[in-house]
Amino acid sequence: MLIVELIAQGLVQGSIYALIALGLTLVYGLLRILHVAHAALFTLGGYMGVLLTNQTGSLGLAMVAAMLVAGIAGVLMYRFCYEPILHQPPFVPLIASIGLFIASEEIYRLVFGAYGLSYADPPLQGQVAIGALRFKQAELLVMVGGALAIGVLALLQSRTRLGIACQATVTDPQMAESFGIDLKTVRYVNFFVGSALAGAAGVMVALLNNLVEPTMGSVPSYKALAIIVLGGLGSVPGTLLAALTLGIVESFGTIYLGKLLDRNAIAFAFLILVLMVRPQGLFAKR
Amino acid sequence: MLQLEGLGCGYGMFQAVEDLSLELQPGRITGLIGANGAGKSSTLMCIAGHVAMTAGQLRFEGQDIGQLGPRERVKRGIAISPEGRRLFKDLSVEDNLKVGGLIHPTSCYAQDRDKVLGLFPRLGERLHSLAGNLSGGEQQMLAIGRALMARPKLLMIDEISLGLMPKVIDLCYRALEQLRRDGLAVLVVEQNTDRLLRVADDLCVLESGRTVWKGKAADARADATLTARYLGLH
Amino acid sequence: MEPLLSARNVTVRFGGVTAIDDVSFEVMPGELLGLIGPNGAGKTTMMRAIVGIHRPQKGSVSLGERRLDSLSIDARIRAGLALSQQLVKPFREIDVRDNVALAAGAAKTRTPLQALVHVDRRAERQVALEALERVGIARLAAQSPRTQPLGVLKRLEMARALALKPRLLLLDEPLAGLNSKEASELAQTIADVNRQGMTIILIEHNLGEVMRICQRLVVLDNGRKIADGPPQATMNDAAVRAAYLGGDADAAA
Amino acid sequence: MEYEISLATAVGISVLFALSLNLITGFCGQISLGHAAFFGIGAYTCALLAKAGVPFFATLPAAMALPALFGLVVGLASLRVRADFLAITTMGIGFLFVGVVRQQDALGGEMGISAIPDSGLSKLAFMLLTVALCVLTALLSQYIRRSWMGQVFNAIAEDEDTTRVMGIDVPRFKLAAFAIGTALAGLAGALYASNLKFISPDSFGFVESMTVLSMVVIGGIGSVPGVTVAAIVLALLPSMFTFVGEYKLLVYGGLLFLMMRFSPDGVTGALRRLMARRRA
Amino acid sequence: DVKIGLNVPLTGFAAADGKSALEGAKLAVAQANAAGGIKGEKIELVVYDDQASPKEAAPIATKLVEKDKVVVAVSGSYSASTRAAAPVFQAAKVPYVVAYSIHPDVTATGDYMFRASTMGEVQGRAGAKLVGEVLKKKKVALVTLKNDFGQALAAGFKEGAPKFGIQITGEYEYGMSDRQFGPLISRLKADNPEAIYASGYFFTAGPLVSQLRAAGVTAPVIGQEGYDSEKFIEIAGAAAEGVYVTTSLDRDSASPVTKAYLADFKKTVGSGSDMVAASTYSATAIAIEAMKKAGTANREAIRDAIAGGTFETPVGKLTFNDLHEVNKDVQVQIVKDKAFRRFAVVSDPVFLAAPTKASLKK
Ligand SMILES: Nc1ncnc2c1ncn2[C@@H]1O[C@H](COP(=O)(O)OP(=O)(O)OP(=O)(O)O)[C@@H](O)[C@H]1O
Ligand SMILES: Nc1ncnc2c1ncn2[C@@H]1O[C@H](COP(=O)(O)OP(=O)(O)OP(=O)(O)O)[C@@H](O)[C@H]1O
Ligand SMILES: [Mg+2]
Ligand SMILES: [Mg+2]
Repeated sequence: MLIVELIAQGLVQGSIYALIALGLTLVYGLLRILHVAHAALFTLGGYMGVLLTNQTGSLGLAMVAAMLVAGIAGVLMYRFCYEPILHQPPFVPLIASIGLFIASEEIYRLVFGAYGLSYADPPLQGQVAIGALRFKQAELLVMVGGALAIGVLALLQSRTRLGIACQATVTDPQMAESFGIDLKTVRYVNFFVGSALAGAAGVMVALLNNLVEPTMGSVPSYKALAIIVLGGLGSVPGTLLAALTLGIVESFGTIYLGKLLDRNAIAFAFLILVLMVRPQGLFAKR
Repeated sequence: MLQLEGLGCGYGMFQAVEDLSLELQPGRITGLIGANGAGKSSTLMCIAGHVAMTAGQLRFEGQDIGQLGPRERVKRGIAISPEGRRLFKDLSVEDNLKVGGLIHPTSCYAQDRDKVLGLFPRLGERLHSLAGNLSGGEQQMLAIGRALMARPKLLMIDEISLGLMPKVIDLCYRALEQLRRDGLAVLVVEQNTDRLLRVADDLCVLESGRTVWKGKAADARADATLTARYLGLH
Repeated sequence: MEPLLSARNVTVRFGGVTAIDDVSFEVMPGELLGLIGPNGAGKTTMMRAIVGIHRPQKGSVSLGERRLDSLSIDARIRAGLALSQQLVKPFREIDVRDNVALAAGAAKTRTPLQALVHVDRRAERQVALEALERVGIARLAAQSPRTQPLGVLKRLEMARALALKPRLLLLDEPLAGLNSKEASELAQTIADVNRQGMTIILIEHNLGEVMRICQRLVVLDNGRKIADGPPQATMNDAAVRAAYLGGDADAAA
Repeated sequence: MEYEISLATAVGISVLFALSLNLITGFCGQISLGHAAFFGIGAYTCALLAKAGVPFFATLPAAMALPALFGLVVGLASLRVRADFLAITTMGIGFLFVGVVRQQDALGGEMGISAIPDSGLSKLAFMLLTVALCVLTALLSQYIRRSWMGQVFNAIAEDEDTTRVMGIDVPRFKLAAFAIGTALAGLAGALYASNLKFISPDSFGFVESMTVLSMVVIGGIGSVPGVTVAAIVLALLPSMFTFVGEYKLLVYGGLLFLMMRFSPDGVTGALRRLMARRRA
Repeated sequence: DVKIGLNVPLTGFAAADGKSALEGAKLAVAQANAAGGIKGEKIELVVYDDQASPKEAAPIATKLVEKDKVVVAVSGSYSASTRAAAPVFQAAKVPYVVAYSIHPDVTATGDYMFRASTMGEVQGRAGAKLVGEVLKKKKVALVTLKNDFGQALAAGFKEGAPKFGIQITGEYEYGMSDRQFGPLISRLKADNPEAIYASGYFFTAGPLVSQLRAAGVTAPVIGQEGYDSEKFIEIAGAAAEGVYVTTSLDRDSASPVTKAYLADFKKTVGSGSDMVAASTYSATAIAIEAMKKAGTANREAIRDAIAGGTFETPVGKLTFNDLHEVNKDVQVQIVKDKAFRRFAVVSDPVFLAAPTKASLKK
């Protein structure tokens, strides 16, 4: 029984990781940037979700708006922050991204206050019983939403010409252009979709915790990096599986290894262990 | 079809090609030769829109295309098989071909692909391998095949026979002759001048970015100084 | 006489593809061996298996008395192999001469400690200049490889291999990208190097030059060895002609 | 004057730490996002030994040897992973270090170690020692650069595969870079512990790793003077910016970003461009 | 001017508490200045942001001592940073009054250190007394925040538990950055405890309590001063009702000092005061009062004035023992109708005695 519950809890956590990591995978897959500031968009989504729900009373509306805002912010971030330094060695965008992330955490603190925000009347807090398991409605939303978003994306990526076009821009953007691929559009679309998903994850986490804080992005941002590596870099289904696996590993780890390692360390210990056995990641294509 | 007038191009301060005038016509194969560093690849990349044009004019089917980006150029019918092949290494052979045909409707794909595979059966056996894992020659075939997928009106091939075995070189040249019959304009860079002169209609010789000889390929062989100095023939 | 290099029953598979299938051959000291075959026959793979970039699933490779199979790439190079690759990869941050000098400094870069205590590199630069001279690009010694055209880079690659002073030199399509005049010059250089005592394996599609300078040919097709013998006789072999030569066979030969 | 001495000591420790990473990332091209872990191992070694009664100078060799040992292990592990995984793997090492130390009561756990015995040196002498070690490290770095080892590091940074084909034992050289770099990081950590007299796991986390990497990148990958200057500036930045009060991190983050955005090759690059313009 | 140094976390994860602390200190200084300062001299508060990080705190302390030359210093920060700053102040013989950091090392550093609140262990023992004696629950699950705050509380609770016949069914730890407690709660539920003693700050406790209730756990939750913020009630919402909190601020206090403080705070800052603000206010006020008594020239005299004085503060009447710890009652508040209300006062001069130099030696 405990085991089943732990697995269920792991899946909830894993779904959130998946939503966040997905955007990172898209960006990494496309531009090879370690986009730490992605987590800032996750936080932004959370704030938008809470503010708009409190204003309008409609979670659905807030969710759509949060995704839009995060998506647009992501595109702007790409356009003004990354595009000019794309041809630089990888740690240049990494440091820029970290600078951006630190600064944005502070901006949230200054704009929305240090104490964080909560839903005035948190929606989706009702209980649903599935067998002997009890879930919050919000938890179910997280799992279903995560699976759906990723399923659709995976299909898009592997089955459509746009997906192939995206991958072509990775190896040789110049040649991709020479075969009629519009680099700008491809990159904007990717940033928009990835960031919007992070925004959605932010709203959902806010639902689970009823709290958004300026620093809520820091833990997921680094863990999401671990996840995209586990998932084999750039593969959408790999990312989903890796995120869920990590969620479950953490769920058991906090209970059974908690005395040895803290939660972050468990995730990274798992990552390093996996890489030693499978240097190409858990679910890499090759 | 394509007119270059006083074309100049280069990298930053460095001028790779100067004052190049050339006319490429449908149904004709033009050869571009010259020693290492003469500026052949730069010319091709400039026509494709990747190297900055610093002087002159570029007209395709009567329209000035000098200001267009590479995307517009391929849509108008200019395709390139570049130096170094520059395949999409992490995509399969099939996906590379798909990208080649991206500007055309999906319905054209199967037909175009079969044409390419007919030309290079070896690629058919490797359809699902990653392009980066192909052998040198296979990569060259794929690069040419990918350019063909764009259904170009003007096809540019850099170092066409590089890394190919004699049998495949023959195949390639025979394919060029077929393309010529289909009315394409073809611009070929080739080190094996001897082989090139047997199919080319026109020839242009570059040295250090300047045109040193231009004319009918048939006349080139007759020109003794040319053969001795630039064509590297014995 | 003992062979310098012997490859025995080498098999290399990539997933489902068998790139080399049970191939054995030997190279005698002082020999210039041509390794030819259609595109995708497995020549490059064979070369890389000898150097250790690919690990054969089966078979073994020895250099003289020494079994190479358990050695890492760099250990094999230090044991006396040198490779000039099909795809050229110079170090772009240093000039042409220092690219070669780095290879010439093999004795000083054997271990980190040795590398740490040595600073002087005049001797290596001298060796580098000589190697560049040999392949005909000494005048470009101070240039950055970044902007050099392919033809120059091909020769740079070969100069680096020469500077290692190997017992066995492996050349993968060194003539590709050169015009006929340059190709024959470089082929002559290869022949000269060989005459001075260097053992060489040459992969090349330029059959004219191969026939001119090689003493023996090994032909691969589809991962298998289909012929092994003196150039003229091998080229007359029906199977080889069918696999390798197009309508142009006679012109090339 | 007193305050300036304390500041100079802190800055010196940062410079030493940054130079140690510069050896690994700047020279050998191996990106490390977990370098603070080695700084931490050095600090903990020094602190625990000092508490056990070992005199300060005797703790230093151990505080270098132990991180170097761990550095070798991490180096060995990192040899196995693909190049673009290395960043995340080393980042994981950083988290692992903090995560493990936190849970070990023997290492002071979450609470850290306080009341670390004094080095026995006066403030001024300690500062001079720190500065002297910085200068030595800078000289060593410059020497390595010029030696054959520096050549090989450059080659590895640019293209590992080709370096191997030239007969160079790439793994050993990488390990050497890790060992030297982590040993020096450990030395910096020991100075840190004995200067502050209090350490806790939080001081060796991801943020510290990133700060030191920023120093290297902003200084201009591989440039010893550049990295030194960047380390000095970035170490002073927080105290220079106390007047911005609660905007401190905003300014810091913003500067990191702007620096990378407008001068990606760091201070060295910016200077070079400035010189070029003046000459032109 | 007379300078008082203050280290607070204005940025980073603890920024929320830092902000409260700063407001408290500012209020104390403003009131003192309005009342004429110290013998006519104005008081200036020199504030630095320590991000609650020891790495930042030590240089800040050095700067306060060596550059700003403050007469006394106040910590409005967490234990980690306060512990790192303490040796610097001690070495420079600058009296350092610590508001709410609870680690024993602080006062153990030396004779210039003072703590204006109860140590973590003491509060933990008070928690045990509350659970065992007042609430009469015997099977308790321990949920501990893994930092010095949480661990000190847990240690105190475990120390006191046997005395009240409390059996600890299980101890669970979590990290400062955790907000998702699913696995922990699943496991805890299996123990079926009668009460849950859970340490944390409002930003961890809010999600923890709400997730506990959502998972169907109805056992009462006992928190500590870390919970003591209106924000806790906002985050946990309905789940906050009935949560007990051991703290130093009694919002229903009859003491005129406390009442006046609560009113003044509300007036100047706009929101209600929490424990952090009240403690930092108190610590600052103690420093000011000591300076009034001993003058500002002689730090030794100021130290003695603090050590020997009795101070009426919003968190109670404080005197310092030989270890410079205070003995005071522990307030128990309960959340009722979205507000903290007095529930009980735990007082036991022996059992809740602060450690002394003698007890520390043992
Ligand atoms: N990216 C670049 N930046 C600067 N200069 C370049 C660049 N690419 C090429 N060049 C220079 O431009 C000149 C022309 O080069 P190009 O590649 O066009 O020659 P090529 O005729 O194709 O030679 P090859 O036969 O060797 O391929 C050369 O001198 C080369 O050094
Ligand atoms: N890493 C790899 N993964 C999968 N397949 C590979 C890999 N490397 C080579 N191959 C396949 O093995 C076969 C032999 O390749 P190889 O490069 O050895 O051919 P080659 O004889 O050198 O041909 P060419 O003359 O065209 O250079 C090819 O079909 C190629 O696609
Ligand atoms: Mg070229
Ligand atoms: Mg090959």
